[in-house]
Amino acid sequence: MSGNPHRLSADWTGRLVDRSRKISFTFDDKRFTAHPGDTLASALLANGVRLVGRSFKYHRPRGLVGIGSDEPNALVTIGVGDKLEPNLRATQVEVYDGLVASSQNRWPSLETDVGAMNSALSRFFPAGFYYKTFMWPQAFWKHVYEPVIRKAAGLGPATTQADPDRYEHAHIHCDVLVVGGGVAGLAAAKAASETGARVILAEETHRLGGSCDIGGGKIVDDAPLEWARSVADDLLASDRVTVMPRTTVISHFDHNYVLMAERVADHNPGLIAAGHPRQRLWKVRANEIIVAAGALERPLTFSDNDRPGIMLASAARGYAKRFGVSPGERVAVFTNNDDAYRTAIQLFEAGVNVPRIVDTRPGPDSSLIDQAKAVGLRMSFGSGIVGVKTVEGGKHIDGIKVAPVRTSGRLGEPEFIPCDAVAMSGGYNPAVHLFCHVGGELVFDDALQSFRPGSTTERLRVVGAANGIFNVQSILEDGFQGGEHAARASLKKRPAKAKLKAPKATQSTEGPLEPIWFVPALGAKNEGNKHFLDFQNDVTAADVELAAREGYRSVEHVKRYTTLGMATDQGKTSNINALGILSDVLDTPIPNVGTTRFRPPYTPTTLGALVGPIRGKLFQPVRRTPIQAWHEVNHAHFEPVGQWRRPYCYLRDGETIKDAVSREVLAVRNSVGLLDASTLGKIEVSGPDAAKFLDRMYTNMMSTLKPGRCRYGLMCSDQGFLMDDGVVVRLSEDRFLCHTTSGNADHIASVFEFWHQTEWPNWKVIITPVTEQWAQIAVAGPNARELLQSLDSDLDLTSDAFRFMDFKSGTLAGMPVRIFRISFSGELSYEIAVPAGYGMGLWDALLTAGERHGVDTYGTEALHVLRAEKGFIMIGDETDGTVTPLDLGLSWAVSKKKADFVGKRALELPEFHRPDRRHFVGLSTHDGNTVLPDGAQAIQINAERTSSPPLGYVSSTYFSPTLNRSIALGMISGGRDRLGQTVHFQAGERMIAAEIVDPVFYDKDGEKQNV
Amino acid sequence: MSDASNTFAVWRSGAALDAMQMQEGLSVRVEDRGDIGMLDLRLKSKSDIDAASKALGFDLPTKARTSAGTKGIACLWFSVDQWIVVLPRHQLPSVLEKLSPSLADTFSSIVDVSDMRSVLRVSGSGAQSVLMKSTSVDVFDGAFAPGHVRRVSFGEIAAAVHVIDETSFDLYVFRSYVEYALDWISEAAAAEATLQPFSAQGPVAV
Amino acid sequence: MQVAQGLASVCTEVFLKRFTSTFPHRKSMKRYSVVQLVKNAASRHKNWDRAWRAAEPKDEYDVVIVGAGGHGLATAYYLAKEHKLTNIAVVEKGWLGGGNTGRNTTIIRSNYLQPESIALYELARSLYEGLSQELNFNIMFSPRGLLNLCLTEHELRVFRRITAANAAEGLDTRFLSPEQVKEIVPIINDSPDARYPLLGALYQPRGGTARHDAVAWGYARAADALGVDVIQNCAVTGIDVKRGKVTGLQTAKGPIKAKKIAVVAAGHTSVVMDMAGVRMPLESVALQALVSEPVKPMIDVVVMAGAVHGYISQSDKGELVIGGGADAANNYSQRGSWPALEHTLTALVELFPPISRLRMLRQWGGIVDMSADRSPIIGETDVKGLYVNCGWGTGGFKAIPGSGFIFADSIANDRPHPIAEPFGIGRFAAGRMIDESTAAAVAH
Amino acid sequence: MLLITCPVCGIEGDEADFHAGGQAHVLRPQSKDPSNVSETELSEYLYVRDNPKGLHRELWHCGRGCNKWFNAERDTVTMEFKGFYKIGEKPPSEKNAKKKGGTA
Ligand SMILES: Cc1cc2nc3c(=O)[nH]c(=O)nc-3n(C[C@H](O)[C@H](O)[C@H](O)COP(=O)(O)OP(=O)(O)OC[C@H]3O[C@@H](n4cnc5c(N)ncnc54)[C@H](O)[C@@H]3O)c2cc1C
Ligand SMILES: NC(=O)c1ccc[n+]([C@@H]2O[C@H](COP(=O)([O-])OP(=O)(O)OC[C@H]3O[C@@H](n4cnc5c(N)ncnc54)[C@H](O)[C@@H]3O)[C@@H](O)[C@H]2O)c1
Ligand SMILES: Cc1cc2nc3c(=O)[nH]c(=O)nc-3n(C[C@H](O)[C@H](O)[C@H](O)COP(=O)(O)O)c2cc1C
Ligand SMILES: [Zn+2]
Repeated sequence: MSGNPHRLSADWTGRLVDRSRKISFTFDDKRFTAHPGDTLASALLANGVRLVGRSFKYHRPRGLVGIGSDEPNALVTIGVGDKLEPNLRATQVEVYDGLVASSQNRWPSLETDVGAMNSALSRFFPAGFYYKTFMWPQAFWKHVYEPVIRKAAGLGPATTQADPDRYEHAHIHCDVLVVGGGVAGLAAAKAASETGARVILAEETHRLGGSCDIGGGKIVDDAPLEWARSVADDLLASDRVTVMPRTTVISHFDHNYVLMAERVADHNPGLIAAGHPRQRLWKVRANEIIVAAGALERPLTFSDNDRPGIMLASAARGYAKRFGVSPGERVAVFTNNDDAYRTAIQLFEAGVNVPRIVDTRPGPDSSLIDQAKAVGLRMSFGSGIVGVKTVEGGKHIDGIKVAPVRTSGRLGEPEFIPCDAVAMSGGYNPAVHLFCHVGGELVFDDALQSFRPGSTTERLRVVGAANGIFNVQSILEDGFQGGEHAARASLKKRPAKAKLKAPKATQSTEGPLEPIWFVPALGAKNEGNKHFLDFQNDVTAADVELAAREGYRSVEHVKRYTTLGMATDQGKTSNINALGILSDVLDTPIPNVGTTRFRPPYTPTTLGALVGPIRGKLFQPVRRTPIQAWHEVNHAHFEPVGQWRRPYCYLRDGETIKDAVSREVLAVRNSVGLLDASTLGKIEVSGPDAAKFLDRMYTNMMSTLKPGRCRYGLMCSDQGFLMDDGVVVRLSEDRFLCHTTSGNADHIASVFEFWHQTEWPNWKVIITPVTEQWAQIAVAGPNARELLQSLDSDLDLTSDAFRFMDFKSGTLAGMPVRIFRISFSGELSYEIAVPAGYGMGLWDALLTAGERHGVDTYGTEALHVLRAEKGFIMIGDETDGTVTPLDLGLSWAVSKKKADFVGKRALELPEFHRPDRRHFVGLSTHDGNTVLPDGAQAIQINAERTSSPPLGYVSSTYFSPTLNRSIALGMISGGRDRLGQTVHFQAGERMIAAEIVDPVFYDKDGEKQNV
Repeated sequence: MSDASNTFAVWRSGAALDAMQMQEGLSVRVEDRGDIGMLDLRLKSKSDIDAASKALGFDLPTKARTSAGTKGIACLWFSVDQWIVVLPRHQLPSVLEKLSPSLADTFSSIVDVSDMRSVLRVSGSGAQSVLMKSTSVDVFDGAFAPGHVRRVSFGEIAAAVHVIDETSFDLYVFRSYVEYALDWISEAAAAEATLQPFSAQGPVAV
Repeated sequence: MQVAQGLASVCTEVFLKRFTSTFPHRKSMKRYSVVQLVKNAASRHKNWDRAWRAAEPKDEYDVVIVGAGGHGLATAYYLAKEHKLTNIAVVEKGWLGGGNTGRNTTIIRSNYLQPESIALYELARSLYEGLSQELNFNIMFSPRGLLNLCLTEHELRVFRRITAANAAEGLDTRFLSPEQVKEIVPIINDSPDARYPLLGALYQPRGGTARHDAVAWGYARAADALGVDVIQNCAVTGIDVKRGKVTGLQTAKGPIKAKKIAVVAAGHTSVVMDMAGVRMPLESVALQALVSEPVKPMIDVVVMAGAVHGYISQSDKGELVIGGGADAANNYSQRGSWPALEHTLTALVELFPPISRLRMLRQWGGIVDMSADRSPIIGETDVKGLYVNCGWGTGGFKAIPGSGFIFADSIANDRPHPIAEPFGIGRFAAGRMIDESTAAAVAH
Repeated sequence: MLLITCPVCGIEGDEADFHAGGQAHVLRPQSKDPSNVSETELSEYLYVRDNPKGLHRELWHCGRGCNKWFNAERDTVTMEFKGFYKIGEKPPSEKNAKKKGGTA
């Protein structure tokens, strides 16, 4: 046979493919031809490729089972290099010219797979076998067993390159979201929009109509597809409706928040080149949701039911009708229900040989069966497939053995029926997944032998086959009613009697199905270990039985012990069959056995789409100060601080980071330096009760602060731990400006609001965060005053007029400024705030004016060194959420006069006054050239190294360029009482001795900052 | 204004924005509204609201998420006790001169926050689409009409949206985030990917 | 529609009849071994013992443990094994191991900061090393190494402090350079232009993972073999207290008398303790997680990135196992939710760009019990005979063997085990918090 | 993603636009009488929480709206909000209980 051996004759062109055009694709490096409209599955089938993959555990050869997103077997890898994408279902991949596909989970090739040995050894790998072995010797798990298992597991390969494609997020709201574009969904969308609602109709595939093209029957007087077409046209033309094809509703979350994944360009890479994203994640908030997701057909559980060529009956006729492809030349049908007769009839009409319909029911009777009889199809009732004959190591089937199954459970005489494919049907399961994501309760439907939706607290209803209704007339009515009711509920219209009428439909009536969870097989095959339930994960009936027998009796235990339903299809087709078996094993009805939990997403969803645009430069914003551009041009080496990126230091030619930091420190100590302090948090607190309020917020007394003065303040949590520090400025009688650390700016503002609104709501306080209004520049160093004095100003900067801790506002270099004479470096220092728009101007002006002093700019690391030399604490270094102001020797800043402040009561706990608490101290290494490592642990003098907790640790450590020796700060148990003692620190192999000293290393009397 | 206003201008229309305006293939145009002044107004009583309205010459919007204004001065509702007055920067002193005395000795607050935020005017056929990709608001809600003000999460940042007309809105972002906002918009405004839900659509296979 | 009553049940019976020895009541547990496996293969797996009995409650026990999660089962096991108590029950409202133990991302490490934590978690980690052999159940402890990525200067200092604190306790944790990190995880984004350039990592070579379900099952099976009754589908609905002392409990399967009661109910601890009138410093909230589809090996170690809130490892089956943050508000819903996961995924795709083209397979939540200082609470309460072990929050899987060991010791000996002592519930009133959240205090 | 309505400004939005503040109506004993707070009272206030499985009264902050804190009643199992109310107001369930009592 040449070309496409399984394409049907010209009358059956396949309604979705364009046979007049050809495109080509490769599968495992072999080139094939397809037609536009083909899926990879239909194209492979058309080309006679039956073997498309290997199973997870036993590497059994596998072919197509389904036709949609429930496909368990046909997983392929699409693309190469940075576009490589594993584990796609061939049934969903739309073929485009040049598509590159490969099979997975095989080595060296799909045809000859070494892993297939596992299949021969499958008896040694029952459910849970790995829990029982691989334990000896102890070290072997990590070094021998696990690496082998890991390599063997894992389906397809992942790319190692970054994803070149773009993804989007979009938000949308609607009155009614309809999930699924089958007859039920179309009816619901039509009714909802005609009732006046804004409607979204999302459909997973690229087309509307769902399975109505293979469901038979008539709507009004036409094929259901014609009705679907006309409704679709109306919906598409309406400006109240948005129809989204190739869009899977993946997740339903609380309060009708829904995620939908739209595959925008997967079917046509040209769209990406044209500027479209590859996929788009829709975030929907729907007032009402209608799930019309249809039903999923389940396989029958017979021995060797996983062989290539054995597929679901609805899929078999779907391939014929939609793609003009036959699953085989001789296709037997195996069923426990009437729907599969449609497959037999339609295949027969398409010219395919249907040698037998094997029906487990002893004497079924319905019009469909009559139709089948009428066209001359042969049936075996009360029979099952009791054996499958394969060739080429199980890659193709050659025929089936069919035998009557007697009421005793015994088999009658088997008959061999040659065939190369089997279409099987075990009935349908309503697609209840989305209904269950937010706690929807299921009920068991005896007629369907499946679960269907019960009650939910969400505004969500289920219609059509998803609701367990399979007859077209009833589906239409269910859809219309659901749509109208949902629309009325959303629009808050009165739930009057439904006005809209569903059109009349007819469909052959079906007889009842027979629940059959295990089809006996010939001889030894009855062990159940070839009766596959979960195809992808190779879980068999025997595994389920074994699990239950070993005590894993909860359905959730069975799932986890056997891995049933845990594969990429999440057991869409197989779970109910397993429940049936479990129910029999435990002798408990299925509803009591229950089902495992349904979880989002409905189908696996690309992480790229979930992340959307939030990557690369859009991943977590970088905040920029008004002076940021200057830092960038001037070789700042940055460090992330909160969302800011602050200069750590500025690198000059040939300098190391260390050099640069020391240069910057010395510039401040010897002349003058500039720091961009714009990131500091700034909060204005005003109102008649502002002072009273800040007395509560800070441990210090703020109400005694005079207007025009600054005070260093501490803030604790009510647990007593130090949370933040900063300078508070009293701008005027009833207006304060609170500075916070950069990383805490937003947090402290909201903490203020929280206390104000929830604890003291009647106090007259107004809190205005103004961080971004101001650029702030620290001018620090002995020449700071001179530098400022060289600029035009209306302010008297002389030391008597502008004292340490004074605040003044005025103009400087023609700019409106607020100047705070505060110091975090211990030098003469001013912090100058200007409206942010002037930030760069002021920076420039200061740089220019400072030229004659050799002004330098300094970054956060120099800032750290400078403050450490002065023994100032740094929030986050000296604090870690367990440290109190008392520990830090800051009790002078903890008011004893105030009756209450946040943290006061807790600070009175005896625990915080224990003499062995860790105190903030200086650490002076005996050898001044040795810098203590960050975080080094202090060990008791003379003591043997024991496991007893260390005395404390190094919290900050630097080489001080000013003092030309190392300095360190640390938290040492009872430290303040140990001044002068020596402690030791482990640094790698070395022990470093250091003396416990006062934390202030430089200018102990504070003369420098007071000049 | 002082000589430094130049510097101000230089920074405001930073390089990022120039690049943005030049970028081809976007469904929107983005302009920095430039030299505008902003006042953060906190009023706690009806009488103060009336006094402020009188001083400004129009009624402050008291309905949530609306705006009001006259002759270049707009007032955006931000909270039950907070408004942002937006005006040309050069008018700021004169407006303050009127406003401040009218609220003297009341429990209220006026803070000049002119430099705190950047205001971007986003306009063009893709404006609505940009909002859909950037915020969780219902842009098809009838309330989301010209004059509407809404604080939002815009991409990964906090912002406020002031709807100007069907195809444009002003975006208020803290100034440290403006580059991020521009980068975000240029990603969201890819012209080919403009979203137009709830309008007549092309064919979909059946 | 009526159901055709045909061959259904008969057919399965045929299948079931093949297995002659259904549900044997076992006297002594058969050890799992390769030999057993081969033997059983020969007999078509008809003779495997039950892993545990389907126990029903007796009238009275010396100790009743509430909650058959890892911690509860381990406690029972060590009570039986180390303290020779045999009249013990573990009562479980659902199926054993169905709580957080059965839904966690399985990270095991002991590189904590505070010495009290290090002692506890390292005891647990070291017990994990030999646990498969101890329990005769392969719990697949995989000390594949664990990286805490360092992405900010602040973290750099904190991690150095942890390295030193760990060294002081004799733990092997190291600080790695970005180059060393890249070598261990080649797909990591080490671009200097990254939003958070990689500064290195804290590395614990013997940190890793274990199979979550197997830990619960292994302890259950071993405890059962020592005579412990593991009673499933038996929710506790009341705790009887007389004169300040426990006397028994009310359950879905009737009243049970008990000399001591140990509540190990994770997210439900507040609810159960409330039955005895004890109020807890706990909040329950769903912690989110997800797995990707399985792929061939791409990440060989466990990676955590606190600064951007993401952590990831790859299971032996091939899924990427990804932990997200917790929901914003208290709940008992176990539902999957979105905001926390989106946040985590953006971080992980930024750190490991190639995972962008993989797909999320499933997401879920587990109700974790967050204590006020985020450290566990272990010990007796003000009600005599009422013990509690909870507050493990987002990180108690790694502690199971250690926690069970010291908790059993504390219960059996009526005094806190030295490692448990600092974790007593009294620490809150006293202000003696054990706080590991230094990284939360980022500031300048 | 919970859907929340702020009782202060009336905005309805995603949970992500709000900030959860934990249990509402927790009494801070210091605010009443700072000089007389026992260690037990202190730790009850600071650490102990109702943490109910069922109806929970909790604080939320309208972060992308009016910047005000407010209260809500929510079922922690089904996640349904039963009502939103301003700081200082009575929980709706209490009000309803009263109403019922009154009419009976
Ligand atoms: C998503 C997620 C990821 C995590 N990741 C990690 C990780 O990587 N590393 C780590 O170390 N930890 C992790 N943890 C935390 C860890 O899972 C838990 O701390 C640990 O499993 C707690 O064990 P447990 O035995 O205390 O609780 P559980 O395993 O939850 O067991 C408690 C049991 O009590 C039962 N119970 C409750 N109420 C009653 C009642 N009234 N009557 C009877 N029984 C009752 C429950 O049904 C449950 O089975 C994670 C948790 C989650 C949810
Ligand atoms: N036993 C039977 O006779 C039987 C059984 C099942 C179905 N049917 C036939 O099936 C049809 C049922 O109509 P229906 O409309 O209820 O179902 P349908 O199967 O026709 O349509 C469901 C649609 O929902 C889509 N869908 C499913 N999950 C989705 C998701 N998460 N997101 C987006 N889209 C999703 C599917 O792609 C499909 O197009 C009828 O034509 C009926 O005749 C018959
Ligand atoms: C480490 C780990 C790996 C998992 N791997 C899978 C998997 O491969 N397939 C799957 O369907 N679920 C997997 N899950 C998720 C479980 O199916 C389940 O969702 C989770 O344990 C929570 O239980 P629940 O969903 O029944 O509430 C995994 C869970 C964990 C903790
Ligand atoms: Zn509000």
